[in-house]
Amino acid sequence: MAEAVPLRFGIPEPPARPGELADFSYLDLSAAGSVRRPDVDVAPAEMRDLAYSLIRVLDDQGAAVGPWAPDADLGALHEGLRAMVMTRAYDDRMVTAQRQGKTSFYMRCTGEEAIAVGHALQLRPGDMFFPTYRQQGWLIARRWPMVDMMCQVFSNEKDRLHGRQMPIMYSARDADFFSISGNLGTQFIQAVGWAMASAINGDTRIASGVVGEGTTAEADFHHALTFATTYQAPVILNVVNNQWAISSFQGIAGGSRSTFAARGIGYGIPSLRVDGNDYLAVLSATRWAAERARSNRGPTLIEWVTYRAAAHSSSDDPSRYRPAEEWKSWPLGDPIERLKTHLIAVDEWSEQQHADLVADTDREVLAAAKEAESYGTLLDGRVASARSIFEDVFKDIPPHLQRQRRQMEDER
Amino acid sequence: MAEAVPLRFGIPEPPARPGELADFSYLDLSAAGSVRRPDVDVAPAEMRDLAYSLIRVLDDQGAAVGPWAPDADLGALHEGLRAMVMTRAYDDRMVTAQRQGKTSFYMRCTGEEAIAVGHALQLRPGDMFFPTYRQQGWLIARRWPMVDMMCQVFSNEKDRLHGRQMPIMYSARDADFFSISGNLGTQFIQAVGWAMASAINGDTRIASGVVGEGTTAEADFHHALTFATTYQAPVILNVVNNQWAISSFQGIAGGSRSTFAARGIGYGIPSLRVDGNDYLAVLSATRWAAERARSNRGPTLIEWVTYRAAAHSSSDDPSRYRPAEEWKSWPLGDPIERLKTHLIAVDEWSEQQHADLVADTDREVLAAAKEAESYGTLLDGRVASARSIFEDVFKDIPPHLQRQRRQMEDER
Amino acid sequence: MTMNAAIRSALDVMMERDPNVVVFGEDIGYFGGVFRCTEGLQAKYGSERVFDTPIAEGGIIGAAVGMGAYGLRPVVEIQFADYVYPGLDQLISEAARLRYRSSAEFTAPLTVRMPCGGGIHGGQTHSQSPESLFTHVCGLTTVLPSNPYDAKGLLIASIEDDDPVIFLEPKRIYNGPFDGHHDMPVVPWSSHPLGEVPDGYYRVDLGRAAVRRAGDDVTVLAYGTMVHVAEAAASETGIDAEILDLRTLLPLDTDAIEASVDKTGRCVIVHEATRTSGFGAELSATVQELCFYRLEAPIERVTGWDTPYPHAQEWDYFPGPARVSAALRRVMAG
Amino acid sequence: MTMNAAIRSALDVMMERDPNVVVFGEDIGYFGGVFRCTEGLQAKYGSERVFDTPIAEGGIIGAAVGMGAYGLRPVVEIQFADYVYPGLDQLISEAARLRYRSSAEFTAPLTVRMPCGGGIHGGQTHSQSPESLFTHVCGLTTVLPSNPYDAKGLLIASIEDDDPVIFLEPKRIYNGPFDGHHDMPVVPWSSHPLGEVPDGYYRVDLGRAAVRRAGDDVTVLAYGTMVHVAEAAASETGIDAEILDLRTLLPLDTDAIEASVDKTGRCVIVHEATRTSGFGAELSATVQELCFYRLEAPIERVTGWDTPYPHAQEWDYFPGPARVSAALRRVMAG
Ligand SMILES: Cc1ncc(C[n+]2csc(CCOP(=O)(O)OP(=O)(O)O)c2C)c(N)n1
Ligand SMILES: Cc1ncc(C[n+]2csc(CCOP(=O)(O)OP(=O)(O)O)c2C)c(N)n1
Ligand SMILES: [Mg+2]
Ligand SMILES: [Mg+2]
Repeated sequence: MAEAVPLRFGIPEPPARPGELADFSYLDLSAAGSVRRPDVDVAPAEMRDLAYSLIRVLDDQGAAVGPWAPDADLGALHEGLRAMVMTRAYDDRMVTAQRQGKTSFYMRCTGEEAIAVGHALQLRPGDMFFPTYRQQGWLIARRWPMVDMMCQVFSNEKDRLHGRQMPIMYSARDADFFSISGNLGTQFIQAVGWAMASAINGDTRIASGVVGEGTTAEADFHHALTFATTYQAPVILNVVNNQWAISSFQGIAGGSRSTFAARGIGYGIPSLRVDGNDYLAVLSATRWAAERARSNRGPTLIEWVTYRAAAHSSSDDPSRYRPAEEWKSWPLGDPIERLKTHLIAVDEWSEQQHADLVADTDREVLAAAKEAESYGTLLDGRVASARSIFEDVFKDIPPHLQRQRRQMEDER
Repeated sequence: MAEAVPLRFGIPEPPARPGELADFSYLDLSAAGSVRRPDVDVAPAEMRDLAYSLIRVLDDQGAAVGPWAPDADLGALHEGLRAMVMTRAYDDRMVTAQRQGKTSFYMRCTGEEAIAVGHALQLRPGDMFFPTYRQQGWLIARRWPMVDMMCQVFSNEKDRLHGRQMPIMYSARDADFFSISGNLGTQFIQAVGWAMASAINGDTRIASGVVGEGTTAEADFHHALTFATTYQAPVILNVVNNQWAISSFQGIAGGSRSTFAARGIGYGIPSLRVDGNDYLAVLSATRWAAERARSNRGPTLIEWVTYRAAAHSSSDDPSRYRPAEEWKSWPLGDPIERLKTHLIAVDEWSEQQHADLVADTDREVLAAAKEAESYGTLLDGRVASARSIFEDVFKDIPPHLQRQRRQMEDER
Repeated sequence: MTMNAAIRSALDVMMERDPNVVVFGEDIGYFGGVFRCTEGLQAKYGSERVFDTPIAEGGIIGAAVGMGAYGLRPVVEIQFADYVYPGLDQLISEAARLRYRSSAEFTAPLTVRMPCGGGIHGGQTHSQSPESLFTHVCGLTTVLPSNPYDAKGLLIASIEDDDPVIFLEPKRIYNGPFDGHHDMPVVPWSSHPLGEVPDGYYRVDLGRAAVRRAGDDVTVLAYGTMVHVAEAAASETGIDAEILDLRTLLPLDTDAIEASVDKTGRCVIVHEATRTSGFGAELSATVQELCFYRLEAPIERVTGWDTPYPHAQEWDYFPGPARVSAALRRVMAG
Repeated sequence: MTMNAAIRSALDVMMERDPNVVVFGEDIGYFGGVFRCTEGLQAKYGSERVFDTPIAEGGIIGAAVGMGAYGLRPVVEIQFADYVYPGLDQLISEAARLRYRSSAEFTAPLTVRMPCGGGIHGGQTHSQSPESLFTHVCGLTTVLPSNPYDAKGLLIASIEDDDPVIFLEPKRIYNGPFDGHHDMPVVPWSSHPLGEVPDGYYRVDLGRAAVRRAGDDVTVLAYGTMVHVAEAAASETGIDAEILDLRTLLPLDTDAIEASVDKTGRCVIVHEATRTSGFGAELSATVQELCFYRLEAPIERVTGWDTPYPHAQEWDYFPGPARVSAALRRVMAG
């Protein structure tokens, strides 16, 4: 037995801090088209390699290559491009509004648009999505009224959530979009529970849940995988690995020792590691997982490899903890640019058409913002009534809350 | 995309219920000696197969075969045999005492003795063990006073824990044995924290934590693996898979879809699946993991495959949920019998010596029980004073607890 | 009928009436639960509606929230209330606030059953009474019955409630109305009027207390096992106490409390949980807010001590008849 | 000095004095914490003593318990008190009971820091005040300072304490003594006497309240942000209130409370947490137990409503000077 040496404490450090050169050499990439596509009825044990490779469809020239290239009709791709462009325009507008004090807080998803958008357009109406705060792309892809999104952000009189929730904590049942929680990870096991219920009822609808890579450390992640495998729940378990959790890089969540996709292996859950900035890969991987779920083959875990290009939130300043230019050297590029390049490469799109699309979406977003602001913002204080804060604590307002409401009104 | 079929809810069922024939065909076994033994500095990615095979040293004839056969000196083996026999005799005695009402509760470890005993004799004094309630073998192997163990079980005047804790919830710092919690799993992340502290201090002592396979579903299991891999803590993470969690077979914890050893893979933690009823395999695997930890190579996960031969506890009746005879057809046998057979096979032991050992340990245990009972049992109510229940809530008794203690005494 | 049989009957009735009711938890399926409260249900309703779960209280409650959002009515069992803590985040942050934060787009109509209380030599991890924690969380209804009849009617009402309900079951009285005299032979429910339980469907409304003993001298506020302890103390002291069995802690039946204390002018509060910030604190604060000018003596709290529940000395910890009697005498003297 | 600077200073002083003190939590290392309370500490003491953790509050507290058992003194940060629930099991079942269940063979000398309270438009998941939950758990000490001077001295005392301490930091007053008038310009700590903080080591003992304003008419029991709100209400109503800043909720300074209420005969309790089973309930119960015969009016509780903390209407939720003043007037009229 080795002689006793002093033990050392290890803490993973990100490759680069402010002032240093960005370095993504730690990322294991695969060439576009190089990863095999097993049938959906493959035994989990026969596909463990897919948790370590990276499924990519679009090559650097924008060509769709390899077994994961989806036979997506082009209409779907244009729809996806529109939604991604719109999502970015929406984020830009809301960040401006936040700076103007029209809302207290905002979170963008810049660089990650392909995941929520592709997922939204690939899953079926009725399937339930359990999102994080960075999946606004789903609502936009499903054409949920943008004015309603903004009214929630402005907490104004038309906010469907009556100003109760922080900005961006949307709830949109009519878009199959579950109420966002401010508590990380809780929705992951809820998605599994929802899927279990659907199976118990002999329904045909599946569920999909999302967490960030940092949130994989929470208990709910483990509960979700345990319950999903035990009951073979029809659910897609998405881990959006955007490399950062506020100031903590993915190594703090254990990412330096394995992929997050590989977490699924130990539970016997088929797991894919996918280029999240490759819109075609998103469609294709989502379709594969959804088909497994729908055909009673159980859960699939998908790690989406992407990068959080913007600040964590309007309260955050990433230049304090990572190189300001890191995003520029991100090897997987910008999902919008990459889909655009693809569509141009296959002669289905042009720079001009793209410029028009951007201009149109900007106009649409501006118009929506004008309307939403006309219903009030935090600035002008036209918010839901104080009375309403006593509603929906319970289905009916119990006596003690009625007394408290009366007291509130008396003591104004 | 497949047509929508009704979803089905899946619940894993054990192979046999009461009245049915025991069936362990679900177990993946490997022949003794057939599993390779990588060097301790192997990269985790290079040894994933060891999470799916089963490390075994003793073959059916009791010969020690293969690369995992330890160069254990025979004295150590006799010591281990003694401790296992003693542990079983201790359990027998305490179960009788419980039936006689001398204590309120008891839990035996029958069939699992090799794990705690081998672990205790392989790790070094000063290493800290974070046990479950089924590791009494550690205390006996470390020759912690059996009378003290019994006094705790009897909650009598000499109980070091002053009758506060349920029977078998020992605490034995002087035997490197952490206070047992009634809450499953909590000690697993604590073991990792202890190991992190040892590394922070540049100490040379490592930690070892245990959970049952059922308890792997708790959050603390996930936290332990996440923290252990992130900080490369010098810790051994043991999962005792005795096939049952009260009435729930291991499939309910996800065991039908993968091994529990494989849980470590996704965290990048080297993982071994080991025959827990093979004393030599226990020594050898423990040594391998301890050497990794001591040499700053980080954590190791070990799944010990064994069988809970007895009832879950004195409150349990397993004939309600599993075949009464299941234990008889357990393919990995009885750890005591197997070590005895080995020692006889190598001419270091005889049936006569074994019979003498059993008789001696029975006598020792009986003597200890007599002495312990002379200090009181729950029957005669000679328990720690009521006053003492106010001590150790805090280091010093705060005013409100002093008031409450006075009131208790006034209102008697 | 015993109290666990009454609970089983309530589950049976509701599974029969409502296909959306599903029951799950640790060891509750084939085995029927460590306290037998689900015995026979899996055989009758199948393992899709009655099933075992992994040992993960947070997973159990989290999955139940998702099932509730889907439209089922999960009734889950936490094996002991002492083990609910890993599930508290899903209860507090999710179940209790889902209706509010989604403006009723999504709700969590779950019932979380858990045995609570001591007196069975369970030590600190099989004896706890965490009810006051739940009452501090807006959005949760907290119920704690004292007898089989109420247990069944309240559990049915809890399952039918469209919001999360915490349903605590004092395990010491599963088999009989224990009055704190642990040295006496166990009295079976069959010899107690409230052990008479109809087979079919009936409700006991949430939010309503019951007068167990009418009296003029002092009001005793109690729930669960302590109702029986209070009854013993009243008869042993001969003090004409009015004993209110609160049954639902939140929403609290303040009208019944106010009416009784206005009549008696005195109040003793009894619970098994530790004293500081126990539910007795809320009760005491409420009583003096409602009845200040009628009070003739300080309100007393008789509770478990502020220590973990000890194993060997549990009868020194348990607030039995002697301690309740002492408080009654003090309050009458006050 | 601001309150977060005072907290940083306390950590700095203790890391300097005691090599066993380690500090960890989410984003507290290189970045220095979302409220900057650990800024510069990693650079000064190295990443072995100041480090980021995975996002797992249960893991953070569980690891801290193990480190404490080893012999370190962990000081961990929970990013917001609203996120402590995943760690409650390790706090309640383990940290709080380890000394007891092992008869002092093992202890858990940890300090768990967490920002609490609202007033920063944080909505229901960045505004909570869960202090009463901790006070119900025997074995935990609960501290909640109202100013930089106390924050530093109490944090040092908490770190030196050999048992687990919950240290809540009202985030609304990190930068200034906020009195509830949210429409007024922010007052900096530099203009407040208790913003004067010595650089070196000093303790403010646990378990001692402080009189912030001496008065004869009514006793106000408050802590954290509410101390400043109470001071505003007193000056605005002209009522001669004696304002007690409790500072430590458990163990509670009942002597100071009793002395003051015996003098004034009236009591108003103020906290930001929801009302039912909030710590105000324990305070009210305690006051009437200690001072019943001296009370001339009902004890009043001014608290947050029993709803989640709303985002847009937070000033309708927050118990500001207007509500405290109304209570003071009622109690004086009573
Ligand atoms: C239970 C809980 N703990 C901590 C936080 C504070 N917090 C909000 S976002 C965040 C980082 C999450 O990172 P990740 O999961 O990677 O998602 P991303 O922001 O990168 O999309 C943290 C720590 C929280 N909201 N909930
Ligand atoms: C947090 C928690 N939940 C539930 C229980 C009740 N319980 C005690 S032992 C047990 C089964 C544990 O099974 P396993 O982990 O396989 O260990 P084994 O008993 O087989 O050694 C359960 C559910 C508990 N003690 N703590
Ligand atoms: Mg992230
Ligand atoms: Mg087991």
